[in-house]
Amino acid sequence: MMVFNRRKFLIKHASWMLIVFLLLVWEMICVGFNVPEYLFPAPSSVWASGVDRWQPIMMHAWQTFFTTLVGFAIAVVVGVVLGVAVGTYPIVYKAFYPLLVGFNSIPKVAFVPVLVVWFGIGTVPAILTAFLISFFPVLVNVATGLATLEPELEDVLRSLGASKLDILRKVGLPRALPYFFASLKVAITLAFVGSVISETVASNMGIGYLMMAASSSMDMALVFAGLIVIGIMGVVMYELFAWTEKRFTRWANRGVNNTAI
Amino acid sequence: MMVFNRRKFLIKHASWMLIVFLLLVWEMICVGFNVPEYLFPAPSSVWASGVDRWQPIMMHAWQTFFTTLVGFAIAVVVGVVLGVAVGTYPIVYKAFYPLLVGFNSIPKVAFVPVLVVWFGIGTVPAILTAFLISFFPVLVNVATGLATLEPELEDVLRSLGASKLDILRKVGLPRALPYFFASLKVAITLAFVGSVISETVASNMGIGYLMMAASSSMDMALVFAGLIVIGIMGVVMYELFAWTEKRFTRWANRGVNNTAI
Amino acid sequence: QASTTKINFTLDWRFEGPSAPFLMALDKGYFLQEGLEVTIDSGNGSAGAVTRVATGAYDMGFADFSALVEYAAANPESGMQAVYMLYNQTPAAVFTLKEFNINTPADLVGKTLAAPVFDGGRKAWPAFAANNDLAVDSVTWQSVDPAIRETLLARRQVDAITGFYFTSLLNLEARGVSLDDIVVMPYADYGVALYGNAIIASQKMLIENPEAVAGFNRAFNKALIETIADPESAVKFVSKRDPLVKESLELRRLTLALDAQVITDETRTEGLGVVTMERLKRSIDEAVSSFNLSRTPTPESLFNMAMLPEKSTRMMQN
Amino acid sequence: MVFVEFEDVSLAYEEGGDLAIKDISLSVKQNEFIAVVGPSGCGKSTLMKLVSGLTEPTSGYVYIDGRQIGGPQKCIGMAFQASNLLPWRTTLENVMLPLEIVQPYRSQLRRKRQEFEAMAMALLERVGLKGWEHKYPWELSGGMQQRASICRALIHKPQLLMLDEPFGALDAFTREELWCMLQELWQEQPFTVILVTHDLREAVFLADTVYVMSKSPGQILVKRDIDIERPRPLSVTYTEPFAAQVHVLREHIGSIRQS
Amino acid sequence: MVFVEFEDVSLAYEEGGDLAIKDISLSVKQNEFIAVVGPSGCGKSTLMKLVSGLTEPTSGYVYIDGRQIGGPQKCIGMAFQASNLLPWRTTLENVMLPLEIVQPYRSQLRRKRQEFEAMAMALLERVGLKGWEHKYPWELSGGMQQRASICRALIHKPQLLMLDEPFGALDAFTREELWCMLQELWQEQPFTVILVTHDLREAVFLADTVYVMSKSPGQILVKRDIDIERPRPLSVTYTEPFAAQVHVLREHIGSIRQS
Ligand SMILES: Nc1ncnc2c1ncn2[C@@H]1O[C@H](COP(=O)(O)OP(=O)(O)OP(=O)(O)O)[C@@H](O)[C@H]1O
Ligand SMILES: Nc1ncnc2c1ncn2[C@@H]1O[C@H](COP(=O)(O)OP(=O)(O)OP(=O)(O)O)[C@@H](O)[C@H]1O
Ligand SMILES: [Mg+2]
Ligand SMILES: [Mg+2]
Repeated sequence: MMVFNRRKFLIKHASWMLIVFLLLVWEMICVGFNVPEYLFPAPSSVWASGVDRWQPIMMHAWQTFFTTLVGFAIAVVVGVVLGVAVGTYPIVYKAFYPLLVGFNSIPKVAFVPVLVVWFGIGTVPAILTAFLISFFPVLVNVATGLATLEPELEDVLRSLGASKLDILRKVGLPRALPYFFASLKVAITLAFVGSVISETVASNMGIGYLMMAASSSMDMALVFAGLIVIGIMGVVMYELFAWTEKRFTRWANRGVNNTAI
Repeated sequence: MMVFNRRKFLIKHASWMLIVFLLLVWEMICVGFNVPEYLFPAPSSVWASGVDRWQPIMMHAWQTFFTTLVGFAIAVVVGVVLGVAVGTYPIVYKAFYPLLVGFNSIPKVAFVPVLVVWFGIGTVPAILTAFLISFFPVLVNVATGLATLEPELEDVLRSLGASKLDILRKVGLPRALPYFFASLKVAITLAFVGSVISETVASNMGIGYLMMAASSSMDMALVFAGLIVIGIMGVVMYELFAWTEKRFTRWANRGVNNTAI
Repeated sequence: QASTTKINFTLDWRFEGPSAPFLMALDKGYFLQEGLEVTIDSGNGSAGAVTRVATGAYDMGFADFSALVEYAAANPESGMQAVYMLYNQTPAAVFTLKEFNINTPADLVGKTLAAPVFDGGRKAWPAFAANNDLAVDSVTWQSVDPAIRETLLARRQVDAITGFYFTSLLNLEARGVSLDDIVVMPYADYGVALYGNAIIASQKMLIENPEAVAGFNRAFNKALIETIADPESAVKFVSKRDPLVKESLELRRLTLALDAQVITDETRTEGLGVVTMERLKRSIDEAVSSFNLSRTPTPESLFNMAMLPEKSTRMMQN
Repeated sequence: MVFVEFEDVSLAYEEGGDLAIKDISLSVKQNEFIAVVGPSGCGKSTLMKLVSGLTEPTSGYVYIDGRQIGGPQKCIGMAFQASNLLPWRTTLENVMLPLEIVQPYRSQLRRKRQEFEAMAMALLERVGLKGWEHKYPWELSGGMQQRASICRALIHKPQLLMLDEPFGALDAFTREELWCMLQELWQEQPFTVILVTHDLREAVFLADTVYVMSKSPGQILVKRDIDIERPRPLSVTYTEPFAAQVHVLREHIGSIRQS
Repeated sequence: MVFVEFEDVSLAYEEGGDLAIKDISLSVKQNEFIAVVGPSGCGKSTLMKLVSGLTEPTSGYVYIDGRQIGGPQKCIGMAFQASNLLPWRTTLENVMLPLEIVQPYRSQLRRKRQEFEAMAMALLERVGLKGWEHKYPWELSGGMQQRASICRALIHKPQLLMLDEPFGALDAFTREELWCMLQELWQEQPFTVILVTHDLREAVFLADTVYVMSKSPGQILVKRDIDIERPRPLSVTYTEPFAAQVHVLREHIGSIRQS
């Protein structure tokens, strides 16, 4: 019983302990090898800098969070719609998929200047960049989830004379949910990357701008504080998805140890 | 019969026709709205520029292709290994997943300077960036594929007294293959993005460098030629995966119209 | 006030010390007094600023004059013009370390220099080389992001770098290189005639509302004079706009820029913001040959003297 | 009044491959109860798929209610051989599925959800699944899953009910109870039934007509009318005429195996 | 020589929830052939899972060969109620699966692949699947899948064979053929068998001992030895003693339903 509880305790708190451990290692490396601050600041100085500039960091973080969420929301909608189209219609699959893959191999940062010309600098290009960078994983996973639907389950609905749309709603999408949630985890991280990158290129606001400004005033600790804030926001969003996933895909995760997912 | 063939024909050639169509639209918009070349060059001038600079483009493209493939290969290996760990051990899942999500929300371009200082300018940072940016989708999808394994199938192996490793090899991984292939499509595009971005930051070679050089001399047609070469390489890699996928996951795609996948 | 004119203005880079006069003019209402409603956005390099103004996304901007030359050579009918030359000399410079024993341009032969491909200093290297009797290909270039070139020099991974005088000097200092160890070869001191950054205005603005452009210049000029007189208080407008900046650092950047780029023999006699047509022509020629341009724009087409404020208002009090 | 009609239907799963069923012609009258028996792999499930329009014949025609089938039909209730319950729905939700798809229930679902749920619960209780309504399919035993899937086929009172070995995983007593239930439902409000089974007693007890299929490729070998009068109580299964019918069918199937 | 032993075993799938089986004690001798019968949902499949170590009892102990079970066992062949063939493997590859896992076959697989494949082919032929070896499971009919899954349980000659309603989807004749095949195999080289079935004739024909389970939560109600002498030809099923045994069991199960 004792052992069992310890294992549960470990699993529950593993995340924190690992973070603390990694921070310690990082600090030790920085101090031990005398890594110069302008290259890779130690966590302690990152922390100091973060506390020091708490207010502006929060303001910029809020901006980034907002743009990311909007871009991500658009990406999810567009990704699901295109994913459904690609996963359902062979002709769409054949016609669009290669193009989409080609398009997604291109760094989105190349489009930011064009977006700026059309929409000015600031929020809109950041939202669009976040969208452009993050819809593809959703699309691919939804399409794959639909394409790998067991025909037996589809037949259940087909035998009822259900329309294509009904089949999609009642079996296609539920079956694709595990795929969808997996893609959300990837997409949200990419959305953050997208909005931050756009902000570094064209914005007066947001963590991306903060990082550029900090690095041009050679304040690497602040740059890293910005990075860490982004990371934390990513984790928060992830936890949200993990929680939703747990509710919606229990059937798919029934095989795994309860503690796992 | 006639109709059937036309449909098949359409599906087969949809991709090319769409590309030609899009190029035409693009050309027409550029010419019609008089979009200035330095903002968004027309396909004709991109083509001219590409033909003109064929040799240097090919050289740089080859460099990018190589770094991308190496980075991508590492990413696939690391992604699968970590994905297996995350999908199999609840403690790894709890401990590492949030951290990984946080890490992946950070633009990898922020690490390039550090990589450059450690590994010098050129190929190694590009490979590492491609790796860092592209392992995460593989990890997430493999982990999800394993976590959603039907316990019934697992039981088949467990009843034979199979070891965890055996179960993984004989059911876990085959069952996760559709997930894996979906992630490859995302990962390869990210790998291209990663190496190109790293090249724009610090390299004397590769399409990323070419684009920076071209844009610094305001030769946007060449920049776009570079982008398109990247896109084409992405499509080539995608076709490779699609072909492999077709061979390996026929069982999962059995429901879909033959022509689809 | 009857009606105000809206002006979108883009800087060449982020809010730093040298943007103080712009922000001061905005904050103190000098633009408003001229009937202008100005918004100022940070930028992403001179080329980007030129493109932004060229496409009409912005009405006016602050960019390297050479970038304008390059742009005008490729797009003769764009009609964009510089209207106020803030940096009388190009801020580009070669930086190296004392310990490398590089003291004259001739010592650079065979060395490795790091800079982004779009760096002003790197692009103008042929002019520098020509003025100092070096072959253009006598050095090896290493392409890096602006953020790491000073790091590479500080870690002795390259022999020299090119960069803007006031930026690279401070960056090197922040990487623990003491001022005494640094050798600087400003392009301007080695015969390069290139002008530096100027305020540019779009053709549309210049044709439809030249009065607004002139008003912008007047307001800016007023702020610049005050900035030169009292940089300490001027830099406060930067930190007010962007709380992230370190005031002390930006103050140094500002004074470095003012001392080296703004206050020169030419501006002392001719006044701030102005160019001399003879040097402008040389500057354009140098840019054209350095950048390998196919056309040589005329000086008159690129700089609009008519927009400058009264000369008396442009003279610095000593 | 022919309801389902097969006209020289053949089907090969792979283009140019072996035939799964070959030249089948049969007709089912409205409200007739037919049973199909035959050796394993002879094409009984394939026949079901053809009726429901899930697959198209390679040659020949299938008509339902006089119209040629060009895709899935709207008036059908089908219990598959594998129960095919949707794993993300509870048993009750699985049973309710047809009501979400088929008219007129579909458009009434919002208003009458309570009523429909009660209907589904009553049906589940009849097959002995009271108390399991809110369990997921993977929490049910094999026989329970099968019973839930029968409920799903019945809930929307289809004109044509198709049952593919619906009682295979049930013990003899549960099975007989469900026979009686099915017969009652059918007599209360008649509909057409096609039943695939391996249990000859089941076929004889329930059906008006029994078709015997040959080994693969499946053909109809024998059509046999069961003239035992209705309603048939369970006790009829112990009577002589019943045993005789079963025996005849058994002989037929036995002779197929020899050939 | 007891091989499998249950000691007061109970199991609840959810912690603190309803018991699926309750206080089961039984022992199976080495090379004994037992059959378990009982109403649908009474816990027969659960019992199988406990023997094979796929689930752990909530209380009580299960021993195999004298050792307490602490996880999946290595000497077992199991045919699941749903055939659970791996969809990415052909029928032959599915049948070969145990040889890739279980020693000593595993280490010999490289050298003797040809031989093992021939073994698997022979077994498939015996259950009537010749010609289907290279088809995927989803290209087989329900009964064919079930037969393939029986082959998978047998291929590695396990010490303990567990069959969960293995013949449910087969027609009477195929079923009887497989009865005989199983009996032959068992007599050639004896092993322990636990068979779950709903067919009382099957239980009586094959088993040494038949256990009757109660309604959920499953308990052992009756243990009945079948003393018909071996080998039992198919014709024995028409004899009086056989019919009597079946009848008794039927009565028992019938009485369970009343209660
Ligand atoms: N999806 C499929 N692809 C290819 N062949 C198939 C497919 N489904 C069935 N078959 C083949 O068609 C034939 C008939 O199969 P069917 O499932 O109709 O048999 P059945 O009469 O229902 O058998 P059972 O009683 O075992 O369920 C078999 O030979 C089978 O292998
Ligand atoms: N995975 C599970 N989770 C929760 N409950 C389960 C699970 N599997 C079975 N049960 C429950 O345990 C009880 C016994 O199920 P089991 O599958 O052992 O029945 P069975 O005797 O095999 O029935 P059948 O003859 O219908 O196959 C049932 O009430 C069932 O609902
Ligand atoms: Mg069948
Ligand atoms: Mg069972």
